[in-house]
Amino acid sequence: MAELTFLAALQLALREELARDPRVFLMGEDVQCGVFGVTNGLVDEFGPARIRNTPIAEAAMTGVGLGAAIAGARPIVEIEFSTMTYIAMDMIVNQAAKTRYMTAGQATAPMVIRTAICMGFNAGPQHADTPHALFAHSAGLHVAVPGSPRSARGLLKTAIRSDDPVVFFEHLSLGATKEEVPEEEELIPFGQALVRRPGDDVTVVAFGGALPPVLEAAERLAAEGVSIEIIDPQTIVPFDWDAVFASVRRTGRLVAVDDALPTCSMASEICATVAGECFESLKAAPVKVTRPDVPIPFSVPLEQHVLLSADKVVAAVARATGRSALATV
Amino acid sequence: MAELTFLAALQLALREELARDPRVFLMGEDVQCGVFGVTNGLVDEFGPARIRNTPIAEAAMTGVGLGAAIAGARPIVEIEFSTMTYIAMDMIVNQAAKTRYMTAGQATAPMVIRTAICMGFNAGPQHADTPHALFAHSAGLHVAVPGSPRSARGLLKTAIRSDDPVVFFEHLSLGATKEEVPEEEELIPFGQALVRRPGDDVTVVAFGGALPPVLEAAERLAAEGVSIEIIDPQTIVPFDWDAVFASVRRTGRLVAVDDALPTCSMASEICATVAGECFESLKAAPVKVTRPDVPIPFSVPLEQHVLLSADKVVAAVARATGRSALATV
Amino acid sequence: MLETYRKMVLINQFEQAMIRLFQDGRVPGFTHSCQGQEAVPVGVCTALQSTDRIGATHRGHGHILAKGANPRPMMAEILGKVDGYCRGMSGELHIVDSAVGVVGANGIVGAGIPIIAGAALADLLEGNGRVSVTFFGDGATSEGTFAETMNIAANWKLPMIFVCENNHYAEYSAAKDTVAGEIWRRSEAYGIPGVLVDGQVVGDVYEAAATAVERARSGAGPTLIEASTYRWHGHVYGEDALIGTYRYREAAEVKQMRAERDPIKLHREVCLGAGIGADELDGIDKAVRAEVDDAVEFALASPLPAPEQALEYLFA
Amino acid sequence: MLETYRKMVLINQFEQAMIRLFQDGRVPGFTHSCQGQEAVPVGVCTALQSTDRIGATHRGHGHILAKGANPRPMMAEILGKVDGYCRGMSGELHIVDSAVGVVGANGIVGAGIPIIAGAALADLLEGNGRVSVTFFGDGATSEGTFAETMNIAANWKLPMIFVCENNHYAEYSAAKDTVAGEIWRRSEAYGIPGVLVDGQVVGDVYEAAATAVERARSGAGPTLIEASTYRWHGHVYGEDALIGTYRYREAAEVKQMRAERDPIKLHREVCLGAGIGADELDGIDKAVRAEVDDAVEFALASPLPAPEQALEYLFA
Ligand SMILES: Cc1ncc(C[n+]2csc(CCOP(=O)(O)OP(=O)(O)O)c2C)c(N)n1
Ligand SMILES: Cc1ncc(C[n+]2csc(CCOP(=O)(O)OP(=O)(O)O)c2C)c(N)n1
Ligand SMILES: [Mg+2]
Ligand SMILES: [Mg+2]
Repeated sequence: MAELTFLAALQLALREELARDPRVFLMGEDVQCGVFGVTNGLVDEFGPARIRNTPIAEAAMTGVGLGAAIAGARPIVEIEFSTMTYIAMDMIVNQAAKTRYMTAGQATAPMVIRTAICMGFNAGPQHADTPHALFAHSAGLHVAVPGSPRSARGLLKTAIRSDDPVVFFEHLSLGATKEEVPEEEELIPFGQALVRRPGDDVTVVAFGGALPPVLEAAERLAAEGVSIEIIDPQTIVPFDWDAVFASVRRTGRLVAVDDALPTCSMASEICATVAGECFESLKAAPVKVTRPDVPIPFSVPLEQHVLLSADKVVAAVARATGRSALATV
Repeated sequence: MAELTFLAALQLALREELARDPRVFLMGEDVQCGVFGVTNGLVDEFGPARIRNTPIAEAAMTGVGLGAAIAGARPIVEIEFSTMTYIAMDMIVNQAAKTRYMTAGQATAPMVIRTAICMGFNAGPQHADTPHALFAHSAGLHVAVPGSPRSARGLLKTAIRSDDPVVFFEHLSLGATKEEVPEEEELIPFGQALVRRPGDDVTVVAFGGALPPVLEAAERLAAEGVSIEIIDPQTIVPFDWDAVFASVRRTGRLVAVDDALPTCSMASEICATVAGECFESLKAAPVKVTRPDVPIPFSVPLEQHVLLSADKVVAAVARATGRSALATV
Repeated sequence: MLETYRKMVLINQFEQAMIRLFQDGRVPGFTHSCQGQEAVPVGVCTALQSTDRIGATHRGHGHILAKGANPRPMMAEILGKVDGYCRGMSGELHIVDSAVGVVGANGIVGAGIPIIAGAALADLLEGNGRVSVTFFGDGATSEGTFAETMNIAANWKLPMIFVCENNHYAEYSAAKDTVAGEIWRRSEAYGIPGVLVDGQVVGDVYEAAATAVERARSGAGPTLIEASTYRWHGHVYGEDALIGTYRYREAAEVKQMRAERDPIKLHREVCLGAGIGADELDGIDKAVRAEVDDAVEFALASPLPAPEQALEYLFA
Repeated sequence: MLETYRKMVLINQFEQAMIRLFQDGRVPGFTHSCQGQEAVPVGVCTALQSTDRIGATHRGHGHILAKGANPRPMMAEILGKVDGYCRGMSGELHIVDSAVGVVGANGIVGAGIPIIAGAALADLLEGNGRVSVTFFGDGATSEGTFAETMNIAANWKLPMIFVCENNHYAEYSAAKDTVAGEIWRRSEAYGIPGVLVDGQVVGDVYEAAATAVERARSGAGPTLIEASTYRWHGHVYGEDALIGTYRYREAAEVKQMRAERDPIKLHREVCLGAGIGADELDGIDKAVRAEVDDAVEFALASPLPAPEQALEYLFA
């Protein structure tokens, strides 16, 4: 076991997989430099052919990744910021996601699209979206949103070995978080939730960048005698519904937390599905916690106002245990 | 009153607004021709400067529309098929949607993005998506999904006069549907639901291309003594929650129908929000009806298998009145 | 030369049969005929090896047949049958035969261009000597993917060829109204050689392609070939049902092109001029007709897929 | 000539002040300095009228100041204050002053290009004689929007100018490794004239811009200007904190450029050579310093926006 940061854990996964399989290569803008501290130094080990700087052309570069995947390589395409996946949207949801389906399995698209979520750094409205719901909505993609260093390393390795396209979100707000990561190889299967904290009173589902405020809220709630169970699905497609249902059937209460926009969010999906499947077990209305329905503004008090916080999670848990109205806090 | 088809009603709205306001213009691939029967002939009335054929470049053309809107024009950008909005995704969700917010109101983006949904015509997997949830998720856009000729005309006129960007979906499956449309001008406000059919037993929310199977199901259910209330929100952003809540509080049962993919769909959003707000009123689990989680396949039996149908709606209503498990039928 | 002739006739006959089936109401959806353009895919693919790769467009039957696909599963796919190349999942827009090097067939204009570049990159990384060809229309040159991919391919000296089939129309718009300047000159500024060829003359297409293949295989990088061509039929077959009385090209233009610039007729003359007997060519026509008839029979006899197949193949 | 000098000094002084504030920890997020590139926006905007329009990039302080924006609300925006142009909603990447013709300032590389073309289209439709300028970097030429927009602008003869600020680096990559060929030649194939100018010589930039403005205003269509320039600072100020020991350009290169190719120094020489006294220029320097000090004071004194303002301005 070594204690690694989230960013170092991601780099470890890349290094291990690049070393293991010569078909794996990494491409993206300035990956040789490693803007966020994930890919830096890899070019010295694996050379510029496999750690490939690209022009600024997200659509074509994702298409190039897809074509390389179809032709037998294992590309990892880095799209610098999550908002730039929009430029490559056709390539992701209308091309890569449908390759296997449309060819009835003749062709597959074993590629990973890694992208950074940059909230809480005053990067302004055009650099800070959390578009994971867009990819979860579009059939044919796996969507991973690791919430800790060990998850990051184990999920990224699984993503690279997957024969299906994976969209992989890296929350920069978790960048310096530390966790013990096993020395030996660890592949974390997709669709397998982690109980980040066991509890009895309320099931709280949260993933990725939403975990730190939820974990903080759990401490504060515990001090007040409320015990929440934190379930981290790790991947939102596939989703470990069984884990969530089992917990809700025990606690009878659900808070779904998603640090994204509210409408058609994963928080909505979780509330809807639990309301459908665990209706009889629910003692109170499911509560959804998301950001308010605006982009991420720049200035410090503005950005802080819209970001998730332990306060908002505490309030939601209070509502789930008390009165039964859903609101995006 | 004149009876018009859905396509003719759309054309009427365009003609009226082009005649009313010289700042309004239409641009898109082959709009002078009018591939789906909406824009054909308009060039004879309004000339090629205002009915403007464009190169095949959805990203830039949407950007051009946005810039024209900021500069004081009222562009209507036609994106031929809904899947081609992916190519323009950055321009829609990261540019147009954020223009007003980012400039603190200095600039606005009064533009309409019209796009056709082409399901049920064996157009194959790359031409037939229903991506309205993607735009509903992204803050800053209005999203209209008319379900009948009168709605189409009245909503499109409102969209063109809106000072905010509107994504406007035109279901080709409704193309030949007929309805009485008032001779006089009619602007249908956004965020105002229509009760398409009153009823007492189950609230069924449905919009756009989902309406025909739901209306058919209503007839069949009525014959069996089950009375459903069909609520058509007309626009999904803004959404008329009050209308849905009021109906559910009366019926105690909800079926949310969305002819889209299941995860993070509007059907999920509706189930989640109703479960949150009307928990005490619900007599049974909310039921979600969507397409299965795959693209639209080509061959007739395959496409028919995944499309919505009255059968599937009937089964969902049965579930809502009987047992309490949610499933995407 | 005879094989070139045979392939062109095959594409033409195949599509004639498809159109008859379409008229009989047996083809679901739309059909995009490439009749009139047969010389371009055949000329290009004749310069390729079987392990080389291509990417087809929405007007792709010619590309796929020229690369060596089997008419039987092709026709079955067009009819949405279970013995189709894609088991009816995709239809005529997206026929893929991975075994003969078809990387993809794209319904999204311009989207195939970077995807083929990616195949070329994988081959370059593997050092297997393969060459990839991306076909696209005049209309596709307006999409950003075309320019983006030229820049990438030039930077990385990808072993690929950009083949623009300029049939002078994109749907119902003339290229002269929507495509600025000359297409073959677009690559120059990226340091990629660009050539313009008569796309109705299969020999000319072949020559240009052979030079480009040689260049790509030797590691010198990509080439852009613009082949000037023409389509006999509408954007989709039977387009009048969609566009009514709207006209984007003159009937006389079509008539003249068909009379004077039919690539198959032109190539037949060349063959005859080279001393090949008319009998021999007629024999090819006949054999092809039999092959196509067989494909039609096969496709008609093939069952429709089971409805539940719609839920398969999404994930590995 | 003096006004040109003043604007360049203003941009430079403004950014020096911004960097001091950044070092003091008063600037949230990142700052993209355009020091070293002052001659390009100033040369271009000097050729424009006040009603003409521009679109700025992520490295946009120079664009906006050159077009006539007020340093006070600019600096306030950079600090995220309520008196900023965008009331703190956007920050330094996206400063907009609609009143002086700034259509937008884009954080997404290449995205501003078609947006400015749209403004040009609106003006063309209105027949108001305005001209629009889109600024973008060398890196942005790799985005499809650049090519797409050239095609559109050429077809429609839009009254616009494409100004590429080629500072030879995009983030931490050299243009020679990612941008194939020569940028100014990219427009030729679309029938758009392309010119290369020394972006460190404000007079040269002005001349090229004036010719292009004249052309655009007369209805003859767009021009592409590539201005070769250089940035003194990192991609973002203090980039070493992000990229550690990685080096994408030589310190010696930066040093030499600063010594020999400083556009303000070069222009000062020109002014002196034209007989303007050093005193007069020093007076401008001093006045600008006072103006910038005032802007800093204003910005520091301005309050932060109320947190709830985050929920405003989304819809009209
Ligand atoms: C991105 C995109 N936009 C629009 C369409 C609709 N569409 C299908 S084919 C076509 C015209 C293509 O023209 P061209 O590239 O010249 O090919 P051709 O049909 O002439 O072979 C258009 C606009 C599409 N399929 N994809
Ligand atoms: C579409 C997009 N991709 C990537 C980025 C991240 N990014 C910001 S600036 C930049 C480099 C831009 O280079 P260039 O166009 O030369 O402008 P310069 O910074 O040199 O002024 C990149 C890659 C972005 N903002 N937008
Ligand atoms: Mg064409
Ligand atoms: Mg640059």
